[in-house]
Amino acid sequence: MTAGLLFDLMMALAVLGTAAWTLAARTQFAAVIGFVATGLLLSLVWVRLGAVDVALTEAAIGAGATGVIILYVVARLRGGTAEISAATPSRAQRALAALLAVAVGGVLALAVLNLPDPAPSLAEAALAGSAPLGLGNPVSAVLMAHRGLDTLLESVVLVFAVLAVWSMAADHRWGGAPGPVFRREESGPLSLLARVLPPVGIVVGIYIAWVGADAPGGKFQGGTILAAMWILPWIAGLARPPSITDWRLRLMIAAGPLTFLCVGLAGFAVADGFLSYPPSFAKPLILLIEAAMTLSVAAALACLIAGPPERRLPPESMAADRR
Amino acid sequence: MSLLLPLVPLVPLAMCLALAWPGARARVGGVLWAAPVPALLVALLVGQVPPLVAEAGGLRLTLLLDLPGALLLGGAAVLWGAAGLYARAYLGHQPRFAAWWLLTQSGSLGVFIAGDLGSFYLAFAVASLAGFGLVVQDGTVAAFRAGALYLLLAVLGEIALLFAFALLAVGALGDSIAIADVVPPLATSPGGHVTALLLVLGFGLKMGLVPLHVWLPVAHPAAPMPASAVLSGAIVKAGVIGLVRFLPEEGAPAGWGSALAVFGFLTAYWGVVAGLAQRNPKTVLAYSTVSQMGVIGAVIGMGIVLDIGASGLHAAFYALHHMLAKGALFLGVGVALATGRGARRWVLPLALLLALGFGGLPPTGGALAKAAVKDELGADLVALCAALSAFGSTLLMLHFVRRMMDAAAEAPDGRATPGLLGPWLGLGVAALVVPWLLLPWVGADVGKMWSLEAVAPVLLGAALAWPWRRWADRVPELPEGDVLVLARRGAAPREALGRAVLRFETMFRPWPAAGLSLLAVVLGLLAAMAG
Amino acid sequence: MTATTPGGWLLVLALTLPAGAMLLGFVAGGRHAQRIALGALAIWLAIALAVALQVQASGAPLAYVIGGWQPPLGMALRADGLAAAMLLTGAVVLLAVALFGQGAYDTPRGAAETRAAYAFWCFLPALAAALAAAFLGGDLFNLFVALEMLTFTALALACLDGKPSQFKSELRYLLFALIGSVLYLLGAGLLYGAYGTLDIALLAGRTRADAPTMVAGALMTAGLIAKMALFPLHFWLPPAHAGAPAAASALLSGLVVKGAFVLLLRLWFWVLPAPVVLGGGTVLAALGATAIVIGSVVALRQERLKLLVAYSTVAQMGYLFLMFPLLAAADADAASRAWLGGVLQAVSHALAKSAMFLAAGLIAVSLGHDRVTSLGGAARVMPITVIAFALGGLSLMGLPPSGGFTAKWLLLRASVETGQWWWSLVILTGGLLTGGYVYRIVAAALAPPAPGCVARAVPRPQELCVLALAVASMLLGVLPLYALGLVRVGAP
Amino acid sequence: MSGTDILALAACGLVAIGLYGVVAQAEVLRKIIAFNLLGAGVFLLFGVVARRGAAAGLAADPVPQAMVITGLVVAFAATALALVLTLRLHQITGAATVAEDPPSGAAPDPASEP
Amino acid sequence: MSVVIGIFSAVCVLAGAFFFLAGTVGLIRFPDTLSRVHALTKADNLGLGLIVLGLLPLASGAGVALKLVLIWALVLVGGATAAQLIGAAAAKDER
Repeated sequence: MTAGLLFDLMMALAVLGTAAWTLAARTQFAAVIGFVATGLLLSLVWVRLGAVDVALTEAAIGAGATGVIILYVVARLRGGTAEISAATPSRAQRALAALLAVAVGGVLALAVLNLPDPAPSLAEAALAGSAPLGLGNPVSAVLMAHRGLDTLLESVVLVFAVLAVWSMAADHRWGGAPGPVFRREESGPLSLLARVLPPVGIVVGIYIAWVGADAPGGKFQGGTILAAMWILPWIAGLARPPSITDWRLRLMIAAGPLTFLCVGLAGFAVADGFLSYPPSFAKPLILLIEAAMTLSVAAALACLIAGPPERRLPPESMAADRR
Repeated sequence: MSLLLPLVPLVPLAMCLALAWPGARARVGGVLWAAPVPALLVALLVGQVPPLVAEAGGLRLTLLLDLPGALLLGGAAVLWGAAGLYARAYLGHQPRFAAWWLLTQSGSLGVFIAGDLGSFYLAFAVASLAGFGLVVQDGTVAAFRAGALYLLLAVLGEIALLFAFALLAVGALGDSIAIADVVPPLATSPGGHVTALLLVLGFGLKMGLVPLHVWLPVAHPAAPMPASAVLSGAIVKAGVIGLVRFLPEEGAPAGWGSALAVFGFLTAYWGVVAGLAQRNPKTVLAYSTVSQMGVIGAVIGMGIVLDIGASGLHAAFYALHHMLAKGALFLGVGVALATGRGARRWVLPLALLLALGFGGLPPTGGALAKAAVKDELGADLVALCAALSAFGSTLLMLHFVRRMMDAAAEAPDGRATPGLLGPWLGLGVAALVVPWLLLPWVGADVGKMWSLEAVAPVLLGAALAWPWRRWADRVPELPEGDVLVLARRGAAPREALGRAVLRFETMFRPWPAAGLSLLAVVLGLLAAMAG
Repeated sequence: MTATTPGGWLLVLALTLPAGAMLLGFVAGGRHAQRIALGALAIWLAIALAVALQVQASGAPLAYVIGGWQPPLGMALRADGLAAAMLLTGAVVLLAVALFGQGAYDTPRGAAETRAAYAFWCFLPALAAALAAAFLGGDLFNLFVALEMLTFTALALACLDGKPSQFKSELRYLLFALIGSVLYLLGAGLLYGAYGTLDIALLAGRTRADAPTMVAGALMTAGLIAKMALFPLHFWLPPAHAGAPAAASALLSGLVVKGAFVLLLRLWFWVLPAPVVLGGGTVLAALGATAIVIGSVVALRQERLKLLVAYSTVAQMGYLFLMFPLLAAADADAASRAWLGGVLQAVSHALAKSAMFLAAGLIAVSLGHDRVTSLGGAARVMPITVIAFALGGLSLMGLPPSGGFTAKWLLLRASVETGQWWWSLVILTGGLLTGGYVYRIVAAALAPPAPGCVARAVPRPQELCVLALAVASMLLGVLPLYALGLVRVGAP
Repeated sequence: MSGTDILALAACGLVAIGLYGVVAQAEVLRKIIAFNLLGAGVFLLFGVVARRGAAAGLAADPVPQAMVITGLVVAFAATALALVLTLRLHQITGAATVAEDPPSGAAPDPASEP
Repeated sequence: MSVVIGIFSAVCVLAGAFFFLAGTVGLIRFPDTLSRVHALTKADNLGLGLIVLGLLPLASGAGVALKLVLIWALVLVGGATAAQLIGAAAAKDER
C-alpha cells in the first residue's frame, strides 16, 4: 500500500513540476513540450485512478491532438517581443495573481478533502443500466445511453467548432481546402511515414473505436487516431484535403450527430421516446451511431487541426480532389 | 353614462390612428376641432357621470369626473377645439402635425379624468412626450434645441413621478391603485416626505415652478401659434390637476403646504421679473404662464396650510380662466402678426381687456378668478403677496401688449382670415364670460372683486406700465430660460466626475486586472457565502 | 422522481429541431442553409409558443425524461415558466434577426456560397439549439455543454465580418468565457462529488451549507458572471459586442448573455442552500448596482453609438442581479415580485436591446459612421428606425408602458417592501442615467442634418423588423398581469 | 491520507497553476496552454471524484468518467478555436497578445459593415 | 520455469528503464539539438524494446504479444521519423 502511495506522490509531484515548468519555460516551444509531457503523465495518473477510458482519451486528445495543434501554431508565430513585454503584467500584479491563485487552489483543496465519505456514487446504477444494452463497458453505456444527450450535444459542438474555424477564413479563400499549403516531398522521412503509417494506423483506430463497446476505447479515441492518419498525407504533401464547400466532407463531419439525432428521434416510434433504444436492437443501433461518430470525429478533428482554408484550389481540381 | 368617460381620451386617439389611412387623412385634418367635443360634453354633465371602474388583468382602472376635474376638462376642451380650428387656418392641413396634436390632446384631456395611478401616469406621459412633436413642428434648429430641452425635462419629470407613484402604491393598503386609496396614507407614511418631494418635482416641472421652469419659456415660443396656445394653456394644467389630486389638504405631509406656497409666490414674482426683460411677445406670454402657475401653486399650498377643503376647486377655477385667456392671447399674437398695423384696431381692445384681466380688473373673468381664491390668498401677509403678484401681472401683461404691437408694426399689413379671427374671438369672449357662467358652482364672493385691495394693484400696474415702456428697452434682454445658464456652468464638475468614473472603469479593462478581479470575485463570494 | 409530462415531447423538439436544421444547413450550404434556417426558426417560434401555452395552461413545469432513464443516472429536460418565457423571447428575437439578416446575408439564386452568409445561416439555428439546451437543461453538466455551445456560437457570430480589429476583442472574449466555463465545470465536479448527482431537481433542497457546496457555488457563480459581463468582469463585452455586425450584436447582447443568467438562477435558487444564498446575494447585488451606475456613466460618455449601446448592456445586466437579495428575503410576496421583475427585466432587455443594436446598425449603414455627435438627419431619413431606438430606450429607462417599466417597478417595489430600500435608489439613479444617454442619441438623431451629410435610405423591411422588436418590448408592459403569471410557474 | 487524496491535491495544484498562468502570462499562446493545464486540473478532480465513487466492482464511477471524456473533446474544440483565432490575429496584425490597443483611433469603425 | 521467466522479465524491464533514464539525462544535459535527439531516440527505442521484450513472456496470449510488438514497431517508426525531421530542422537552422 505504501508503494502505491509513494507512486501517487511521485506522480503528483511530477505532474505539478512539469506543469510549473511549462509556465516558466523560456520559449513557447519548450512550453508546448512541457504541456505534452504533463498530459502524458496525466494519462498515467488516470490509469492510477482506474479510468482507462479517460487515460486513452487524455493521451489521444488532451495531450496528443492538443499538443500537435498548439505546436503547429507555435511554429507559425513570429516575433513581437516588444509587444509581449509591454503586455506582461507588473511584478506586483504577478505576485497578487500567484497569491489569489494559491488561495483559490487552497479553498478548493479544503473543499475536496471535505467531500463526504463514503462518497455518493452512481457506479452500481450505471452497471445495472448498461446490462440491458449489451454493453460491457459502463462508460460507453453512460456516454451512449444514460447521458446520451451530452454526447449528442458534444458531437454537435464539434460541428459548431469546425464551422467557427472555417468562418475565420479570409473571404476570398472560401471554397479552398482546410489548412495551409504543404510542399510535396517525394522522398524523406515524413513522406515515408505518411506512406507507411496510415494502413496500420487506420486499422488501430478502427479497432479502438470498435472495442469501445466492451473495453476501454471508443469513438473519440479511435477517431483521433484516424484523424491523425488522414492529416499525415496532407502534411507530407502527398494528398490534398477536400474543399470545405465539398458536401461530402461536410456530410462526413455531420454524419455522426445526424445519425445520433435520427436514431434518437426514431426512439419515439420504435421505443419509449427520444434517445431510448428498443431492447433487442440496442447494441446494433449503438454500434451504428458509434461508427458514424467515429467517422465524424475523425473528419472534424482533422479539420480543426488543419485550420481554416489558406489556399484556393483551382476549380477543376475541386471535384477530383477526393482521397 | 359613465361609458362616456373613456371617449374623452379615445376619440382623439382614434382620430390619430385614423390618420394612418391615407384616405381618411384629409377628412380627419378637416375636423381636428371636433376631437375634444366628447370631453366638453362630459364636462357639462358633471355630477351625473358616475365613476367608471374597469378590471383588466388584476389591475383596476378608474375614470372619474369631479368638479375640479370637470372645470379643467371643459376649459381644456374649449381651448383644444378653438386652437384646432385656428390651426387649420394657420398651418393648413399637415398630417404629421395632426398626429402629434391628437396624441397630445388625448393625454392632456385624459389626465383630468384619470382616477388611478396607472391611467393617470399613462395620460400624463402621453401628454408630456407627445408634446415634443408640437414643439419641434417648425423644424428649425431653434425648435429642435427647444424640443430637446423639453424632452429632457419631461422625461426627468416622468421619472420623478414614476418613483413617487411606486412609493404611493407600496404605501397603500391592499392592492388598490386608485388615487383615492393611495393618497390618504401619505401624510402618515414614513416615506411621505420623499414621496411629496418627488410629486412636487414631477408636477412642478410640468407647471414650471421656479427653478424647474426653464423649459417653458424656451419651448412654448418655439412651437407654432396654436400649439403654443395649448402648451401654455392646457398641457401645463396636467401639473395643476396632479397637485390637486395628489396633495389634497388632508393628505399632504406636514410642511409641504407652506413650502409649496413659498415656491408658488417666488415663481409668480420671478416670472414677472424675467418676463419684463423679454422682447419676443410669445416669450413674455410664456413667462406670464410661469407667473400664473406660481399663483396656482401658492393657492394649493395655502389651501393645505389653512386646511380649506375647496381649495382644489378654487385652483381649478383660477386655472380655467388662465387656460382660456392665455390661449386667446397666444392666438391673438398670430392674428396681430397676420394683420400688421391693422392690429391696432382689431386686436388691441380684446388683448388689453384680457391682459388687465390677469391683474384682476373687474368685471373680467380674471377678476372673478382672483376673487375665487380669496379664501386662500386673502389674509395678512399672504394678501399682500397676492396683491404684489397681481400688480406684477398687470405690468407684465401690459408689457406683453406693447411687445405684441411692436411686432405687429413690423409685420406686413394684411387681413386676418375668418379661420383665425373666429377661434380667437370666441376664446377671448369665453375667457371673459365663462367664469361668470360657472360662478354658481364655485361660489366666489363677487363683491370682493370690486374692493380696493383687488383693484389697486391693477391701477398701480397700469400706471407704471407707461414709464416701463421707456425703460424696457434699456434693460438687457434676459436669455430665454434664465437660470439655464447656471446649469450650464455646473457642467464642469459634472464633466470631472464623469471622467473620474471613466478612469475607474478603465482600470478594469486590461487582461491582468480582469483576471485578478475574477479570482477576487471567487474568494469574495465564498467569504460572503460563508457569512 | 421526475416523470415525463404531457407535452414533454415539445421540449425534445425545441432542442432537436434547430440542432438538426443547423446540421442540414451545414451540409447543404449556400441558399439552402438560408431557407432551412428561416423555416426552422419559424417552426421553432411555434414550438416555443406551444411550450409557453402548455406551461401556462397546466400551471406546472413540463418535463421530459430522456430515453426513459431517470435521473440521477439519466437526465431530464424541464420547462418551467422561466424557461418557457426565455425560450419564447429567444424565438422572437432570433426570428426577427433572421428576417433582418436577409438584407445583408442573402444568397441569391445561382450565386456562389459566401463565407459570411454561410456562417450566419448556420449559426442562427445553432444559437437556437444552444439557447434551448441552456434554458431547458435539467442537468448541471449538460448545461456546461450548452454554455460552450453558446460561447462558440457567439464567437463565430461576432467574427462574421472578418474584420481584423474584431479578432483581438473576440479572442479576449473567448479566453475569458472559456475560463468562466472551466470554473463552472470545476464547481459542478465538486457538487457531483458531494451529492452524486447533477440533476437540478434532485439537488434542490438536498444541498448542505458545507465547504464543498460553498466553494462550488462561488466558483460556478464567478464563472457565470464572467460570461454575463457583470462589473468588474465586463471588460470583454463592449468591444466584442460593439465591433460585431449589427445582427450579431443584437443576438449577443440580447440573448447570449441571458443563457448564463438562467443558469445562475438555477444554481442560486434551486441548487444552493438558503443560508449560502442569503450571504452571497448581497455581494451580487452590490456588484450589479456598481455595474448599473458605472456602466451607465461610461455609456453616457461614449462617442460611438454602438459602444454606447454595448455599455448600456453592461449597465442593464446589473439590474438582473438586484433580484438576488430580494428573493432571499422572508417576505414571500416581495420575493415573488422580485422574481417576476428580474425575469421580466431579462426578457424586456433582450427585446429592447436587440432592437437598439439593429437600429444602431442601420443608422451606421445609412450615415456611413456612428459618431454620436453627428447623427443629425437620421430621424428624417429613417424615422422608423429612430422611433424603434427610442422605444427600446424607453424600455431600458423603465418608462411606462414598456416592459422595462413593469420589471423595474416590481424590483423597486420588492426592494422597498423587503426594507432594502437602498437598491431602489440605484434603480432610480440608473433610470436617470439611462434617460441621459438615450436622450443624447435621440436628440442628436432628431437634429437637422449637418451640411454635407449624405444619408442613404435603408430598406423598409429591415426597419420594420427593428420596429417589431421595439414594439414587442413595449407590449410586454401592457400585457395583462395574468399573462405574466407564466413566469411564476415553478418559481423557487 | 490516501493516494486519491494526494491526487486530489495535485488536481488543486494544477488548477492554481493554470489560474496563475491565464492571468499572469502575456502571450496568448501561453494563456491557451495555461487554460489547458487548468482544464486538466478540473478533469483530474472529476477523476478523483470518480475514484472515490468506486463501487460495485468498478474501479471508478463511470458517470464522471463519461463527463470527462465529453469535457476533453469540448476543451479540445475550444482550444482549436482559440488557436485559430490567435493565428489569424497574428497573420493580420502581427499581435501575439490580447493587450488592449491604445485608445486613440483604435475604435472599430463599423461604417463598412453590412 | 516461471522463476526464470520472472527474472528475465525483471532484468529486461529494469534495463529498459535504465536506458530511458539515460536518454532523459542526455536530453537535459547535452548541449545541442542533434546530440539531444541522438540521446533520446536511441535510448528510447532500445529502452522500449527491452521493456516490450521483458513483457512478452508475461503476455496472456498471442494477440496481446502481437499488440506489444506492434506498439514497439510504431514507436520505432514514429521516433525515427521525428528524429529525422528535428535533425533536418536543426541542420537548416544552423546553416
